[in-house]
Amino acid sequence: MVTISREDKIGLYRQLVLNRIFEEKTIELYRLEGIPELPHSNLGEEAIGVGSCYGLNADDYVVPDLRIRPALITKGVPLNEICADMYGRLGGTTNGRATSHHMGYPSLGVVGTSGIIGGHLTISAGFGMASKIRKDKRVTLCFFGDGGSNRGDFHTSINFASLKKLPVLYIISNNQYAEGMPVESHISIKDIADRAAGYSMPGKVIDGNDVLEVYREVQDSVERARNGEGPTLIECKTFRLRPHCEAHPETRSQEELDEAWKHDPVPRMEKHLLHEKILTESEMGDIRKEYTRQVDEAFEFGKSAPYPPVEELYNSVYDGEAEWVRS
Amino acid sequence: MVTISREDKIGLYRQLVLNRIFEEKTIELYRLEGIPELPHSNLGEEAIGVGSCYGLNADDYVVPDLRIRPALITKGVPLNEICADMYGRLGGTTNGRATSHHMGYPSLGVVGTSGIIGGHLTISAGFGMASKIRKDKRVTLCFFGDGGSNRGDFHTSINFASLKKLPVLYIISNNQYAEGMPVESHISIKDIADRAAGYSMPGKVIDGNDVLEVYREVQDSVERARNGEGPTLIECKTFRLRPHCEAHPETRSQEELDEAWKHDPVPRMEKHLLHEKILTESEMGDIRKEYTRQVDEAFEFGKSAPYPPVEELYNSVYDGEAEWVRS
Amino acid sequence: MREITIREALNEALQEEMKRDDAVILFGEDIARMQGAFKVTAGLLDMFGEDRVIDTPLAETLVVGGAVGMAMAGLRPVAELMFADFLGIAMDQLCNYAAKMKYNCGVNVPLVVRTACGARGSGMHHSQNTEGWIQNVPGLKIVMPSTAYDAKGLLKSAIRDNNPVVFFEQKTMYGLKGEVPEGGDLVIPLGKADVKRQGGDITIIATGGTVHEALAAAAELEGRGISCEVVDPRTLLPLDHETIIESVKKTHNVVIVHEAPKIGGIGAEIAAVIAEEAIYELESPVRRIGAPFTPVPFSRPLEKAYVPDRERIITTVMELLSPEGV
Amino acid sequence: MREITIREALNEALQEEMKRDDAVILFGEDIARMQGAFKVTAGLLDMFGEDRVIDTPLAETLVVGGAVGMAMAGLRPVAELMFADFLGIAMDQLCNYAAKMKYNCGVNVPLVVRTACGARGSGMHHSQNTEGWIQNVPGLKIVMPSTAYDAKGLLKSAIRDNNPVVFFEQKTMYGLKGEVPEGGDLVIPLGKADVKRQGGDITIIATGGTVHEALAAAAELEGRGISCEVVDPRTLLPLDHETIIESVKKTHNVVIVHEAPKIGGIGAEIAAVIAEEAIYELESPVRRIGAPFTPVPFSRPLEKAYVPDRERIITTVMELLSPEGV
Ligand SMILES: Cc1ncc(C[n+]2csc(CCOP(=O)(O)OP(=O)(O)O)c2C)c(N)n1
Ligand SMILES: Cc1ncc(C[n+]2csc(CCOP(=O)(O)OP(=O)(O)O)c2C)c(N)n1
Ligand SMILES: [Mg+2]
Ligand SMILES: [Mg+2]
Repeated sequence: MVTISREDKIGLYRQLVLNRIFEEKTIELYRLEGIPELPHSNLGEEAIGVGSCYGLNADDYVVPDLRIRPALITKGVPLNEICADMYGRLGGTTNGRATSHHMGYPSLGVVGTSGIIGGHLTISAGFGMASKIRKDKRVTLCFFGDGGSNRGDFHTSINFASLKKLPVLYIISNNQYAEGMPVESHISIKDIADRAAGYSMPGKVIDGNDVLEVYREVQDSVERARNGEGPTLIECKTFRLRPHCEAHPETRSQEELDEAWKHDPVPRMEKHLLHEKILTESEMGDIRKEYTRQVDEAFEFGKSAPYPPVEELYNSVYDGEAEWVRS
Repeated sequence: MVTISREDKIGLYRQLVLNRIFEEKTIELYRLEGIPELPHSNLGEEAIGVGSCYGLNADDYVVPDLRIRPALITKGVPLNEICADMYGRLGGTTNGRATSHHMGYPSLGVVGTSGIIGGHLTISAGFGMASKIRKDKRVTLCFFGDGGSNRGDFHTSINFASLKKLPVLYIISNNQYAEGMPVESHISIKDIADRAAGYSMPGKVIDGNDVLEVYREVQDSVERARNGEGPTLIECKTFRLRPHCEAHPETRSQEELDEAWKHDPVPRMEKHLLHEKILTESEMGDIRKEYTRQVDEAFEFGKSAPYPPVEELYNSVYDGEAEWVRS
Repeated sequence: MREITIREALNEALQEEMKRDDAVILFGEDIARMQGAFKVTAGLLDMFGEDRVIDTPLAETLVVGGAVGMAMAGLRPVAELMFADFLGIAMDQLCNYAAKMKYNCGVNVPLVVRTACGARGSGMHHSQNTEGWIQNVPGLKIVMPSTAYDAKGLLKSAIRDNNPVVFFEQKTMYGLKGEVPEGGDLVIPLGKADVKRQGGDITIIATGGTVHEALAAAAELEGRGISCEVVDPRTLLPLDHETIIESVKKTHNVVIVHEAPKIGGIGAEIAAVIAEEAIYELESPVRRIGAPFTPVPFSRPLEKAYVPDRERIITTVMELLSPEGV
Repeated sequence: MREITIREALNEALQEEMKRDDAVILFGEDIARMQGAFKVTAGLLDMFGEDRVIDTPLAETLVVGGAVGMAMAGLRPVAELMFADFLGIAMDQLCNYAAKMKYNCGVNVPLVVRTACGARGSGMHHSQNTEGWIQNVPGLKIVMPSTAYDAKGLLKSAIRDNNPVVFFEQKTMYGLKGEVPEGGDLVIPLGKADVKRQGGDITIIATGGTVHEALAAAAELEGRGISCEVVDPRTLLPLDHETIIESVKKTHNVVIVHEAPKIGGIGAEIAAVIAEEAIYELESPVRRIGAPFTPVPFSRPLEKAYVPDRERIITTVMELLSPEGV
């Protein structure tokens, strides 16, 4: 098992804080003045994306789903570009053609995905296969939720990945809900990771709110994958602290939410750092301040960037000239 | 566990013989003079369809795949109609519109399926759900192969069936091949039935060449299903003794085939009946003769029935008048 | 007359049919407890219980495949695909199963697949009009209503129809109000177009949300002395040739409008039918207005430019009727 | 010149492109050891090894989805869907992923999906022409060759194209021979139609297998004094308007033929384009010939009646050109 250095603990913490501030800002702005891209908040689930991606190589692939923005930010996607995409402005990754929800960032190995949940599981097997063919030692991290794990692509993808010993990690954020459906109402087994056994591959259930555990377990499986030993299914137990999206009302009980807040990954990591005397309260305050400024600036950038010209609509449908898309 | 009466053993044996003769005749006729519907032989796999369907109620549902004709014949589908469908003639179930491969026979609970393998798994969950809603105590038997189990519908269907405790049996004929692919090259686990554990439902691996075992195990799970205890995944190990279809050459080794023939379910059952003194050699000879005549007559019927008039092409696309299908 | 929203009209249709016939059940993601992403199934769980309003896991192959099985078993399921974009996941179950089983074995598949279509600020994966994906599939019917009245009457017919019907609901229109009589049994036959406005100079054939753009354009053009007839096919499969051809014979000019991309859309079929059956009646070329051949863009100004609107209809009509220049 | 079958032409194209570019890999069910259901990939496993000719499990979502991933990762996969009927299973991966990822994130998806289409005695689930299912999907290209020469040149182009291309191979034609030069680098640009026969009285626009029916009809009609031009679009998306319109301007009459059902097929788009761009050129109504709106029947006489053939083309041409009666 990986041991984690002081520096890395600080690094992980910084990412947690950055992502938390980004989420809080998103929620606040949406409530105050709206954001064109409807936020689906990952508040409380940050440790999964952060812990998974913190130790990756620059060229490792990350195949995200809707609620795993922390993976992207940890991979290094610039906040400004995310914000510009959220507002449909120039300066983002697609000049307003697409939302930030399923953005790709090829130079950082971030694979663009689809709002149609679950299709990216077979896509991930393709990335793994490409790495196997090219022997490029890259690993692919495929992120999805408990709900997404119900698509048939789960079955077809992990069967193939296990057969071919592909360097793919399937990382589930089991946040106990898929929209309004509690997990026990849509999945016929308690631990989704137990399904791995049916594919002759390792499955692990881990505490998705413990960024150190996520980091260690993912790193462990990454090493396995890089060594050609094949895929792993990692189920991170967590909790969706916000409604499915910011436009929805909260339908769950206050008790349930109160209980869940007790496991908030951010204070938990703070307690650890204080206890280990790695950071002081005031250093943590400085980090929060630093990121609050950065996040504010990013949103300012996104909000005030110009809208794309209508011409942009016709770009990037096809590679090469395609006048006819104007039809 | 069910005990099997002498009469039922004879009944099971008779079905085995009937199906074996039907297959042999099909193969012979195809070789000698061709048959419009390309045969995909179940030779050597008869015990699965026979053992599964022998004890069903008349109104139980059977959702077949391509190679499970013995299930249909055991359910009671008339041979004449099967043959007429194989030849695309009048007198079959669809007057030539469709092949016998995916025929339905509603009055016997036989559900029409698709040549696009695996789609019938979610359909089966629908039948199970209908029975649950209507509390009609029917069970649904869904048949598929090792290859078919790789469609995503496997995952989505059994998850739902287990969640809702649907009265559905998922019965796999694992005949070691999907076209040219040996099972270990396309499935990442030795026993497919082990996947059931990942859905909190029972999975059993049984000897698919032992008609008595198939009968007992299926009956056992049928009872469970009828009692509202939910689905079972039953993997019947068997072997495809013929090439994928009669138009293909044999690509496997003679040793492999010789070994497989040793487990032929028909002589195996004969040995049992002789040993238990349930039937004599000569009584078995009589049964064979009886069915040889019946099968010959059925093929005669199929071959000599008239072709449908071209008008038939436009029928049964829609319920109700639909002149416009002629477009 | 009483005015209700399309959402309410659909909800009433479901309610009435569920009361009329125990075999009608609802099946889909988040339709029971959450009442559907667009609240069309509001209240129905309480009214009819868990056995008739059934939540499914996130698995569209199951939503459609399971519903097909129930339909073949004799129920009359109304499946909900949360977004029309998800049709691609369940195309096999819909096009190779539902659409073909009657031909295969004589069994009816009385299935309705309701789904929400159209652009509304959500980007390429939650905005498509996918009726064009299935217009070449024998065995299916396709319905796309544009008013509360039609929505109610057509959904009730679709549920009673013994064939698989895909029912497209434009998501921008759920809140649109229109007259719907209280009580009675409002049933509108499938396969019948509706003339939404009478006119003499040009026929605008429009579907779904664009019907209202066409009506707005017609009102505006009236002021410029051009009298537009607006025809809403309502059922896209089968298409009502008679009403379309009759209108073209009356006006001698035609514009076809839909929100899906123009190339390969339902407008192609409509244009082809006119070119086959009424070509000598035309005094100007057929013109189609559809979205450009691009995914649906997210950014507001791009989406606005993408979706065909009254301005484009007006410009096109003017070009056609005064070819020397608008 | 040397004559080879379409099967051989496709095999040569794959071989040449695999030699030229290591990134080209093949992916599909039974394509390696078994060399494909129609033997198009014969010999390629031996030549290029297991890392480039890859057998997959029976899972079309994986065949297409996996190939999309490889393409996004920079390979140039050629996926094989054993039958075009199976497109429905993988529509999400194809239409919502492959087709949209460039718009979504700027990444090219240089993917070819080869698939066998058309009726050949196998019944409704192994006989369909499903190009109509995807003609309304921005981001895709669609190719359908009719000769060995075109098959080779178009497949090589499709592989080099940076966009997802769906390549339909009519299964009745795999054994059809045609002239293909030995050696050289035969590349035919996508998006260019081919005039397969020059003529002055009427244009027959035909695709895939029906091209040969059109040519046979044209030969027969020649004897009756009618000179037919036969245009093969070859690429259905994007469609070559120029060649089509030019031919219509020359002959002033047009028949469109394809094997898919007429309603909502690619012929609708072609007819619409003509009705938009060349209506004043026409001396007779546009006519489409396609299959009836039924699943593909199994029985021989029914299948024969189903598939559009030279007789129907001849009758239609005669009706159009001598409207007083044939
Ligand atoms: C294929 C598909 N089905 C349904 C939806 C609608 N939808 C969006 S998010 C969501 C819930 C997903 O649940 P889960 O995978 O657990 O992710 P979470 O939202 O909990 O992060 C659903 C049903 C979708 N986008 N795609
Ligand atoms: C969806 C789909 N993919 C591929 C095929 C082509 N095909 C027909 S039978 C077959 C093998 C099926 O294997 P299995 O399910 O094990 O059944 P078996 O043939 O061994 O009885 C294949 C690949 C098909 N008909 N449908
Ligand atoms: Mg969840
Ligand atoms: Mg098999």
